[in-house]
Amino acid sequence: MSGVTLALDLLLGLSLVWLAWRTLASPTLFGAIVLFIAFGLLMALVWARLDAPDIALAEAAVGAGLTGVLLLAALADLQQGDNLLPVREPLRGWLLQLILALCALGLFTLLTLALLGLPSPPPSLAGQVLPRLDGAGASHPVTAVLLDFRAWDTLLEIAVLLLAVVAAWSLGSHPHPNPRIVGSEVLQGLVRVLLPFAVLSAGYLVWRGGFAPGGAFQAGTVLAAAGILLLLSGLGRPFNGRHWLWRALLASGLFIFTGVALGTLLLGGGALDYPAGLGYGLILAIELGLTLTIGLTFIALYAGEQDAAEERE
Amino acid sequence: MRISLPHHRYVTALSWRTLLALWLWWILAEGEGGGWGFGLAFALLAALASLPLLPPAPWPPLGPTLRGLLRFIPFFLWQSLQGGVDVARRAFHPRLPLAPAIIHYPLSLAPGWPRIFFLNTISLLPGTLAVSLQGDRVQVHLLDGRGDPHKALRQVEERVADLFIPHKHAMDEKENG
Amino acid sequence: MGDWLPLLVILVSALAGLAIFTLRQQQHGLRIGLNLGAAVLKLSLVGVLLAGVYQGKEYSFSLPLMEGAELLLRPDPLALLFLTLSALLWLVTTIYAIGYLEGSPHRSRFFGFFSLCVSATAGIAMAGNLLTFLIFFELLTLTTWPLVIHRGTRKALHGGAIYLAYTLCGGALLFIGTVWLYTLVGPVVFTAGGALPEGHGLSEHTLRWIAFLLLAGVGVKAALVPLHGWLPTAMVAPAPVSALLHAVAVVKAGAFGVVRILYDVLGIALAQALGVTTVLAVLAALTILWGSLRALAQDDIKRRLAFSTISQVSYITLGAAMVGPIALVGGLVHLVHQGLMKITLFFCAGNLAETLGVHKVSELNGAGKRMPLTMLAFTLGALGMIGLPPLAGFISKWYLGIGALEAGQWWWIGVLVLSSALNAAYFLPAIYRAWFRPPPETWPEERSLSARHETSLMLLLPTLFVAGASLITGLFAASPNSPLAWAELIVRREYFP
Amino acid sequence: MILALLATVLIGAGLIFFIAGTLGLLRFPDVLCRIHALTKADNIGLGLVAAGLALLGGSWAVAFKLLLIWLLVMAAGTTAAQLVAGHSQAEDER
Amino acid sequence: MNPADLLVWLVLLPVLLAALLFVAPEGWRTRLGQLGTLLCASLALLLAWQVLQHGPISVALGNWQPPLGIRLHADGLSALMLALTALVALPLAAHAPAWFVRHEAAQSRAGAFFWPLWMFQWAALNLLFLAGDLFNAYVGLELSGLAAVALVALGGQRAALEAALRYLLLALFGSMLYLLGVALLYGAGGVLDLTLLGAQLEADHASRAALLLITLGLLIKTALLPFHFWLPAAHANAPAPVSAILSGLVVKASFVLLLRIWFEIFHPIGLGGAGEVLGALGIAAIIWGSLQAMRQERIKLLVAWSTVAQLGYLFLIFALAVELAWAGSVLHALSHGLAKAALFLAAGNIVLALGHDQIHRLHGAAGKLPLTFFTVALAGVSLMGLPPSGGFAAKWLMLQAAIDLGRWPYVVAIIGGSLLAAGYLFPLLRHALAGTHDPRQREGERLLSRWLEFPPLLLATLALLLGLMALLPMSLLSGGMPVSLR
Amino acid sequence: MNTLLLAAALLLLLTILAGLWRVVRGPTAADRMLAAQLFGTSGVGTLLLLAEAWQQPALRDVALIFALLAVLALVAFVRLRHEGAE
Amino acid sequence: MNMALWFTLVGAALAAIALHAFFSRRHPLRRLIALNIMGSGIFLVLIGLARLYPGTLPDPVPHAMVLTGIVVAVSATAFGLVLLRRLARLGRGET
Repeated sequence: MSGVTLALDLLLGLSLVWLAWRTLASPTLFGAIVLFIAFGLLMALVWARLDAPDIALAEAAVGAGLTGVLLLAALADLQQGDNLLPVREPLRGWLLQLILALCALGLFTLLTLALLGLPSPPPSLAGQVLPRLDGAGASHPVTAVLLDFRAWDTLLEIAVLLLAVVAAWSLGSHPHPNPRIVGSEVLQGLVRVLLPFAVLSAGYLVWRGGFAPGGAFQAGTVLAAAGILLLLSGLGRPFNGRHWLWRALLASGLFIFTGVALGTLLLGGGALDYPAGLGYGLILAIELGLTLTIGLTFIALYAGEQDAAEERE
Repeated sequence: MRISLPHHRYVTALSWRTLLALWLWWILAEGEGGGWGFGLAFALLAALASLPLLPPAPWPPLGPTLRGLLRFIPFFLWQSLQGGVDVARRAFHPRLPLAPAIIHYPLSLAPGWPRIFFLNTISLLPGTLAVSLQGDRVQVHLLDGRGDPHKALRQVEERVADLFIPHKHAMDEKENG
Repeated sequence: MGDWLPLLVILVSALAGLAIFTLRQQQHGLRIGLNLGAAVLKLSLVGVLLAGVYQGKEYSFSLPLMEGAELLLRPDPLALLFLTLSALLWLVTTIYAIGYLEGSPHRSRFFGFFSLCVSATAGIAMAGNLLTFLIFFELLTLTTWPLVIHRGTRKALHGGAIYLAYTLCGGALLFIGTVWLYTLVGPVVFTAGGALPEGHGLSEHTLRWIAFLLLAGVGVKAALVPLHGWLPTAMVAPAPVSALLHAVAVVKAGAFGVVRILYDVLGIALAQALGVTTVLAVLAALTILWGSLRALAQDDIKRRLAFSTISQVSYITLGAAMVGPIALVGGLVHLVHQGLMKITLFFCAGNLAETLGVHKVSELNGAGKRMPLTMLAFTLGALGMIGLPPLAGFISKWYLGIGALEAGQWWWIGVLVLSSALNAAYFLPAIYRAWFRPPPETWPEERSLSARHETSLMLLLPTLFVAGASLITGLFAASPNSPLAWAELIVRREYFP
Repeated sequence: MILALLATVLIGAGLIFFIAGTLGLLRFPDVLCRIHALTKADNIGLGLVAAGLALLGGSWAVAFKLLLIWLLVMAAGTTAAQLVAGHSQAEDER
Repeated sequence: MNPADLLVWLVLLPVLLAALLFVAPEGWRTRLGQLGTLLCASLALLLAWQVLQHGPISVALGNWQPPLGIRLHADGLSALMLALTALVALPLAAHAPAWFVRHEAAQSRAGAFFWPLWMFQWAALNLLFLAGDLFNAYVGLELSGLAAVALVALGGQRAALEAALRYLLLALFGSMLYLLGVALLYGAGGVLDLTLLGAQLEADHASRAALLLITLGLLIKTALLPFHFWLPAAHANAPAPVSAILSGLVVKASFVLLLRIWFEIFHPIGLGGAGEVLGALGIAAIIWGSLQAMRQERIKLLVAWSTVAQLGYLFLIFALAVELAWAGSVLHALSHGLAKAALFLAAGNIVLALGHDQIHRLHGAAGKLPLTFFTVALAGVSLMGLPPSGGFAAKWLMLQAAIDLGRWPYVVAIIGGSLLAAGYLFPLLRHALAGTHDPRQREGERLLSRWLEFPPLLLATLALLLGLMALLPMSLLSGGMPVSLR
Repeated sequence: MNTLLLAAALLLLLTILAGLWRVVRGPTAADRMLAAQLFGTSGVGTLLLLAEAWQQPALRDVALIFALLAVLALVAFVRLRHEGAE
Repeated sequence: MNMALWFTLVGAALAAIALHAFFSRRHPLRRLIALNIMGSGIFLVLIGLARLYPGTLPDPVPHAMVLTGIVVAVSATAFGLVLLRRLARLGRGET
């Protein structure tokens, strides 16, 4: 048992490092992206190994799926014709290379020393979380931390998410790169079946998040993946950001979350101090709003605001 | 002749699909109780989402018939197992017995789901891989072009056509006419 | 907070300046009104202050800025000596400048800064502690710089850059010295006999450094050799500005600062003990001689006057550094006298330049015939500078000489005599040319500014006024209301508090 | 016990197919052949492993879930195989 | 309203406004943004007043007390920085719409998107000033960084986008280092709350490594000398109102965080010579930034390099770790915030009015834009640290600290920095003052609207007045002085 | 049984890594794209095995997401690659 | 050696490799990837530390932190990529 586990751990760790190295050293951008996606998938296995299924879920959705698609979309745009993106040669000069290598080595040594010197067992907040789960709105510890004990972080994280969309749209429209219509029939057939199932899975993940690994983020990502597939297969069109309703939907998660925070504040309980008994319901409402927002956000980040004019073209 | 109002058709499809989705929900939840309200809501949502994507045909509500499916599944499983064994045999073989070839196979199946089913199926069967669809001809890649691929493909096409009864009739008419 | 009067004196010209900025070029009347109104108002306020202080009243205004650092305005007799001079000369110079700048661009800007500059000078005069002094000292730099480069020519810009480089560095030294002293002993409030508390426990070494920093800081503005380099190049400014720099504000602020630091910060006894006064006196003497020598070599009138200023202002420093009441009286009274005489000379130079286009000594031939009143004023000023009795300059030099003897440092008399001889050597040829040489057929660039008078009245009257003043202060030096009497009052406080 | 044995056999068989798939991926001469290997062998491999695990899972729901996942992978896999094949073909023809 | 609620409102209100502004039709955004600015600014000033009256205020979010929950904490430092942000925001709300309307190079959408982005930035700044939790601060840093990059990109031209991209990469890299440091600190201390961490941390490998990483990360964001290279391009190519925000406020946020982390967590356990290094880097930044500023030919680049130099002053506190220097440093942050915002807005006005910002082509521009150049001069006075500005008061305090400690190189650096600042600011004024009046312009004609000219003037005046009212911020500060400095 | 399942997972991981060699090597873009396919099936298999071995039902959900998202990556590969790339 | 500790060290190695790549490779796309890998390394350190906690369940606080971190990282990456695409389009003369 322990021998196999040990081998598994060693293999996972070493292959992770190897893959990271290959990814970053890949001679072509496309190769780097492909390997990065593989890296994300391997990461998910490592999270599973480290008893972090929530993160494994998130990594499977993001690292393996979304980031990859976003990177590929960017690559597609970059490689259309010759663009003048500032690409300089790799760092030249042995001295600079040496300094850089020393820096990297230094970071590794620093971290190793620090990590090996940590107190054992390390101090932690786990002892604080677990006894308070009864008073929290969710029985899954990670969800309780995310949406109750440290809900403030999550609220701001959603703000970051919306900010990313606002920021992306402020640059002007970026229609998703024209997909090539190869084998669309087969693909469309798949998407037609997959999409309803993705909606169902998203719901399942949200529901599950209340008491077990899962949650709004993973669910939202699944929705986003479904939406992007819809775009890629040519079945759907990007939404029109000029319409306020779309923007309102994009911001809905943040509205609900801030609404809850300010509502609890105005009711005199202190921000995000859920009234007794309402915790679960409020968290659920927040999670549903977040799922929608996250899903739409990533779609919007993939294929940005479409101008009405471009729509007509 | 059965007269069906469009909205009636949709309501029926929605109900069936919601039920199906609820069953899937139960599967996803690994049989755990609770969350049925939630499940119902999302099952309904999923069913709703499916309506524009898979517009309910007049009859039957799902493309393949149940009878067709029951006949098709064992065939499919057996064939794909064979496909796996075939590939595994070639992969393990020290001399790599391969003779790749590409053929163009004229399709007689109706466009839409029958063709999609066909393409997906042959991609899992021994030695064949659908590469692209060009009009009514499908480009098929063969691991070993030495047999009679057309015969095997014709067999599969018939099996798939069996799945879709109305379409089969359409095909028969086409052949007869 | 305390009394608002000192603050009001500063604000009058500051607010007037800010208001003038907003005026458009054509709002001529309003600008003149504001200018003169503010100048008159300020002069009268100063008059009230003067009367009050004369009666022994003490005014004080304070505004805490930081912990242990406050803005303190406390006009003492020494402050009023300088304040009165600057307020009076501001009025005169304003009138002169209105005439001088007739029709030139950016007048609103010019007069705005002009007023601000006088505010800063008033602040320097009334500063009650070292921090306040520093603040206004720096403000003076800032507000005079735009005036120096006002003409916008390449030369003007160059002069401005040099002016800034010198004065900002000086300000920086003063800044360090000030902070150092504040750090060591807390607020440095100007006190007769020295501001350092009893038993401050500072080493001589530290004190010498601080003294060096402070004196070098003010020394730049006082144009002490070797810190004088900015002054001749700053000559390119319009004549009223030169008058302001040389007679009213900048160099005076420097010389005034030397007196303040020697007497009210370090205390003269300590300064002497540290050897600071000796060094200062030697430097002053060198400056006096060197300035005169350089002046001798200049043909450009304003440049000649500039070097003369370098030399003359150091009389004040010398008087302060000789360590003796009588010498100090000489120095202080020279603050006023030099101001009056030098402003006369600059006004005259301005008149000549504006009316005849004469810029050089060699072009002065027969100027006395063309512009008798201007040249009369010039002669009065120049003779005063040389130290001819009974003109103002003589009084100063007399006191300085007696002071040297009293302090047992007779050798300074040699310096004085030599300097007077040099003064004569560079002023007399000009006077000679103006009165005794025939005028040329055409003047370099003659303009008719007035049909009836030799030049515009706005230029002529202020010139005559200051010339008269320098004559009167000399003639009536013994009267109880003369600058001399006031200087004696100050010295009595310093030496016999 | 028999169940466990059966499961072991199924999983073991599945693994063999996985190995075959990878071997094919490494050994086969061109892209299209490699796609054959990966798609078919791995699909069967996963199906067998899932079947083995379904026996161990001890609940119908889990078994169905495994089946669902397998079907999902299979549908995705065949679609993907055709897409990649089509893509590779298109690149070759240029 | 409960004073503790103010802290929450100060973060949530701008967030909510940002979302609303994003959703609102573009035509409504300016009015809504201005209204929102008024609200947020009043709240900030109200909080500052409350802190002045009653001392520091803390709130535990969701009523979960630290170590489990997250704490927001408003002490004197927070109150001052919040007030600074509000004071910059108010004139900006008047200036920015007018500027974007007139600026042709910025696309029309830039004006519309400015508001939501700026509100996000404001929320992030407020959060960073109030953060009592290390990880919460990380989220704040990311919020601030992303908003800042997007704001830079509003410039729209190639140079702006390139600068934005570079800024983004480095900002993210900085956040990564910071997060790594936080991870190590959590491993070593098991808590994320600043105060609690400070109480229980020991000087072991992990905490030293954490200090190093966090400091490096925040230095990149604050653009201290060797990490300054992203700043000039980003700040100079952004639209003027954005430059004002970035130079005046954003870089201060990471600095304030650094201050807190150093003096509340690490100072008690002793730092060895680390502070000296930062101080020396600060000196180097003053010198190098000023020298570069002197060499620039564009006003906005000059001003941006000046930011590099002025930021150097902030870091002297790490070497002169005494109360006076602390006060001086904070005062400098305040006065620089106001003056730099004024200067960038004025530079933007110059670009609008003249169509360029080449210093050598300014001939007599002061005649055309007297108010704008008066603003430049006033702001310059504060940057040079000349009396009676806020910059002067700050330098006074820093000098006192340096002299008190006998650190003469720092004395020279502080004073030398002023002179160097004069070396790049006066030539700018000189070009503007020199030269003759343009006859084509009618006397008294306004090239710029009042909405463009008065807001920067107000800011510059505030920077100047700060020197006369330095007691107010100092009395606020004395309440929140870190224990390690007292 | 657990050890067996873990060993199986280990083996699957090894096949994945071996397959990655092809991904790194190429030579064609299509070869690289197969990475997603490889993980889509072998990765899911590994996760399912681990879920059973460690009794973590959540890992089956991870596998589900794997399956869903691996398609996305692959589709994106194919659809977003333009002529002339690489 | 403890399993969790091993993975924290792997995280450290990832961070170091990514640091090297971030500065030695110049293409913005690569640098974004490097940042993401660095992020993964950091998250690994955090989760490893969480797993070091001696209990039946790992410490959930770092888990929550990492989830937040992932969202933030992906948002930033997505925005960076949009910026990159915008720049590329600008380079081609499109608007």
